[in-house]
Amino acid sequence: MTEPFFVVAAERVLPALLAGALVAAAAVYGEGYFDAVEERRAFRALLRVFFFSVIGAVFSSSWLVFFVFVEISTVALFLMIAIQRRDVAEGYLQIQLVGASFFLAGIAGASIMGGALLSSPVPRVLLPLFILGLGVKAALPGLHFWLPEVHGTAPAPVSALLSGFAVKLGVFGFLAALPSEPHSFLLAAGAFMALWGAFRAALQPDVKRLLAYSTMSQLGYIVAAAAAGSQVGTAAAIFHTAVHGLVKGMLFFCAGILEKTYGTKKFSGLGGGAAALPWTFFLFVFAAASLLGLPGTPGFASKGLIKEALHGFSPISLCLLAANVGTAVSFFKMGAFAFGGVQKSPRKILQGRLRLMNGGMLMLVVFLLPLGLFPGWAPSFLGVEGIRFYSFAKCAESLSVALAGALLFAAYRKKPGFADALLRRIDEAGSCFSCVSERGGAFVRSVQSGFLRGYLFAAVATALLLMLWFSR
Amino acid sequence: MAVMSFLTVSLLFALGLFTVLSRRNVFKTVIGLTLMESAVLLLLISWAYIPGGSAPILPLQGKGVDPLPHAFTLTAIVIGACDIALAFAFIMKLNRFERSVNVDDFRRLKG
Amino acid sequence: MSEPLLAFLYFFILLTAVVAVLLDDLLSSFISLSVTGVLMATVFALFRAPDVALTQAIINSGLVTSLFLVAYSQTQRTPSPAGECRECPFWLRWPGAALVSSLFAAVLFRGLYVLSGDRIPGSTSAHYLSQTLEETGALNVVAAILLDYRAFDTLGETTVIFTAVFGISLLLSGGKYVHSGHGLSFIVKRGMALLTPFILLYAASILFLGHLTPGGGFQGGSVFATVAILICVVYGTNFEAARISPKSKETFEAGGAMLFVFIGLLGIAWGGGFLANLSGPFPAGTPGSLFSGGNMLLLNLAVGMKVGAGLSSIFYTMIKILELEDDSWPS
Amino acid sequence: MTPLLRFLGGISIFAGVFFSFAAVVAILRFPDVYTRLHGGTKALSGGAILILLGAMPYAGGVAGALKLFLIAVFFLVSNPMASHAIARACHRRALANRPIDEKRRGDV
Repeated sequence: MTEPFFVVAAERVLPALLAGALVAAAAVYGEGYFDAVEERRAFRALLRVFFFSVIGAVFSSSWLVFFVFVEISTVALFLMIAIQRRDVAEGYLQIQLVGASFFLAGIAGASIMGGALLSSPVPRVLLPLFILGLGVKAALPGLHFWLPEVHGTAPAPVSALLSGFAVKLGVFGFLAALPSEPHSFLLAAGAFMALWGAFRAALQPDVKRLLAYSTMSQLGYIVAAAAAGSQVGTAAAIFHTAVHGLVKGMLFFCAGILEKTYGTKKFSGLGGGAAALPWTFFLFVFAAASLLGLPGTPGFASKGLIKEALHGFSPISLCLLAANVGTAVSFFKMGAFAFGGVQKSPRKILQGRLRLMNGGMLMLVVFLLPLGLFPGWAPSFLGVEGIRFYSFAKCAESLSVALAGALLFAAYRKKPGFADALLRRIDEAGSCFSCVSERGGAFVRSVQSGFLRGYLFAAVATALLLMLWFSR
Repeated sequence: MAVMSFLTVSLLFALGLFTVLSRRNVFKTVIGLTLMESAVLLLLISWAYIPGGSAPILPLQGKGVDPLPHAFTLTAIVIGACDIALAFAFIMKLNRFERSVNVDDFRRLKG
Repeated sequence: MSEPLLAFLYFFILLTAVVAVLLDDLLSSFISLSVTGVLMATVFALFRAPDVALTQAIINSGLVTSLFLVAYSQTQRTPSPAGECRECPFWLRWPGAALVSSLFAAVLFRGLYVLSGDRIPGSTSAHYLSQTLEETGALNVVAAILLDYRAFDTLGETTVIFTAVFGISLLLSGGKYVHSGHGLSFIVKRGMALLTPFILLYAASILFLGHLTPGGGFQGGSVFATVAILICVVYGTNFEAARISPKSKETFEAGGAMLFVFIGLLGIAWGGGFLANLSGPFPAGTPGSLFSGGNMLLLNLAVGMKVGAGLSSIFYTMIKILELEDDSWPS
Repeated sequence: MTPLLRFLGGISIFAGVFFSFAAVVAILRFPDVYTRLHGGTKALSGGAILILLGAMPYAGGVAGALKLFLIAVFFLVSNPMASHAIARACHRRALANRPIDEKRRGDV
């Protein structure tokens, strides 16, 4: 009986809804964001391709179908990034293809050993391949160097989709691949990602890179929750994926608006946004609050669920708490530099376009509000009942974290010199992303000699050698 | 007898491959392709021959030769002719653009 | 089937092929290629494959060479230097290519050598040889396979021809056809007028007796195409266009395809399958007579119309490019 | 009766082969186009027709012989036409080497 390509299950509907919300908001936002008509038209078309591939990936039943649709979404994203920045897009594609090859190798192994269905966990010996392949997608530490570069330079709606959903596909792969007992390596990786991402975000000079690193840290939360291996853990991971997707989408939209009004992404060029863009500032405050997990916002509910899932692993949840402080610092920084401070000269963008962009952010808020006000709804949908979200201890804890973040930011503001020096050293060492893609591109170009006969020669020669090797 | 046919087939095919690989002129590539195709035809027909068999036209004198490869070869020849006709059309069009028949000059699609 | 004769033919096939490859002058290399084609046709005949020999002789050595001559005369070639380029990397010049192709030949021969056991005909061909008369009423087993057992493949094949014609006219369209060649001298024109009816008769005999004697739709159609080509060359394209206008060629081609599909649908209408022959509405007729073999005669006609019109319009499209004003063809 | 015919057939086939051989030598030895062309046609009209006529008694019965005879007649008619056309083309090319023709055709 040929098993069906697609299967609908509870834990897949929520991500699909998230994808739908993000794509709808991005569509509205994209209309206002792109200046040239062709860019807008290209973005519209590619958005639909992305949505098609994502829905296919989410509801896929076997690993191969999942792989195919994930790769289609990668290509769609590559083209979307290439609308404005071709070199970064090429780098992104090459890195993702490397990851995909590991992932495909894993799938091949899995299908040989049986268990190619997405529902059945992957045999243990293949887990490293899956982790490597999906890790590139989900930006695990060590494989994350492309994330800030790509998210930082991609157009705002595209990076919203990228960190809102595309990165999460890797997490879904983990959820399907991990056996249902805690996976120590991923737990550690998740915690490390959360801490590293949060504090690197705080040091970034550029709004989008800040958001990119904070995506990495939130991913750490999700990976840690997924690695918990319990039913609650999976539910927490998916719930936080949804919340983070929507919130990060809003934040990237807001970064796009700032970029359009002030013409630059750098904090040095930003300032006085509250006066110039009152609506955007209000939406930013809501998004930032939700990401910090202040009570009443969906972030609070999802982070609470994650703490619930990581009940047994106290060191991990402590790291996540510290990471939360780092996130608080970075968002206070973004708020203060971008929206507060001295008023820089904003360029007048057409009122209609601003309304469109704000409309995009507003749509996401509409999806976020029910998640925040009825925190129990999503976990119950995912099969986890009876979680007490609102207890005095939890509220106090989250508020104290926000307070600590504010104090830390105030201290950092007094002497910024120390942070900038630290930042520069880390940056050079960490991501020599561009040099990797340059060398890769140059090698590929040199191999393509353009001699049609050369390609034929290579093909025939390799086929012969393979045949001889196999038939010896 | 069969060994001789197989030897000719492999030599003919290798000759076609050699032409396509080494010659720069596009017409020579077409010649190479034709040689390769005729090598395949020869293989099919020589493989279909049964010693002592007669042509597959009823009433058979003695046992008939295997008619199935003949049908395939017939189709192959006709389709091969269509390919080559299309190849010539491409060559004429390419020549109109590139003013040369040197296969290494057609590099517009190079990455 | 004498061994030395076959060895002799094989030797000359390889010799002419090598000549075709190594000569730098294109015209003579293509002529030696057509000689290879003719020798191949004789080998096929010796291997008791008359149908294939006929097709090979007509199409591979006849039509392909004429198409080449048109393409060759149309392309302006800067005097291309020697066969292969100096500055190409090593493995693109002849030593590298020779190495790979000889390795390929060795591997291929080793593979084939394993096959050279005693040849037992498969059950399907035994079935074809024994059952053809009852099941299809045709004498020519190969034609029965092509037009009855595997008629659907033949339909596919005719679509291949259609796409080729379609592609070529698409590629070479455009440009205003101003003047046409005046054809050859008076003697050739009169001689051609004498010969054409006989060639047409020959083509018709191949076409209509396709299911009895070696021949069939493809061979008959291509002989018809050869007649059209000869008229094109001998009398000039305008004369040919006046006699067999491109419009009528299209209708012939489309008509052939439609007839084929219509016959297939008739089979369904009668309750048999698509392209059903004797189980459909077609009488078996007395074997050996013209109207035996159910719908094979009509199918042969359909295929003949299609192949004839198709190949001649391919030639017509290509040769018309020759007679354009110099740069009216949008490059 | 047939052995006599077969014997005569053998002789004519041998003559045909000799004609073909002569034609090959002609093509190699003759200096310019027209003489080589004349030699070449001998191969077909001389050699092929003689071989066909010689093969008639060996063909299957009268029907086969008739077919061979028809082919010989076809050669007899078409071959002179072809060589005439080639000769005329060479002649026109040699005299009328108008530039237009050269540009259109390009060099060979």
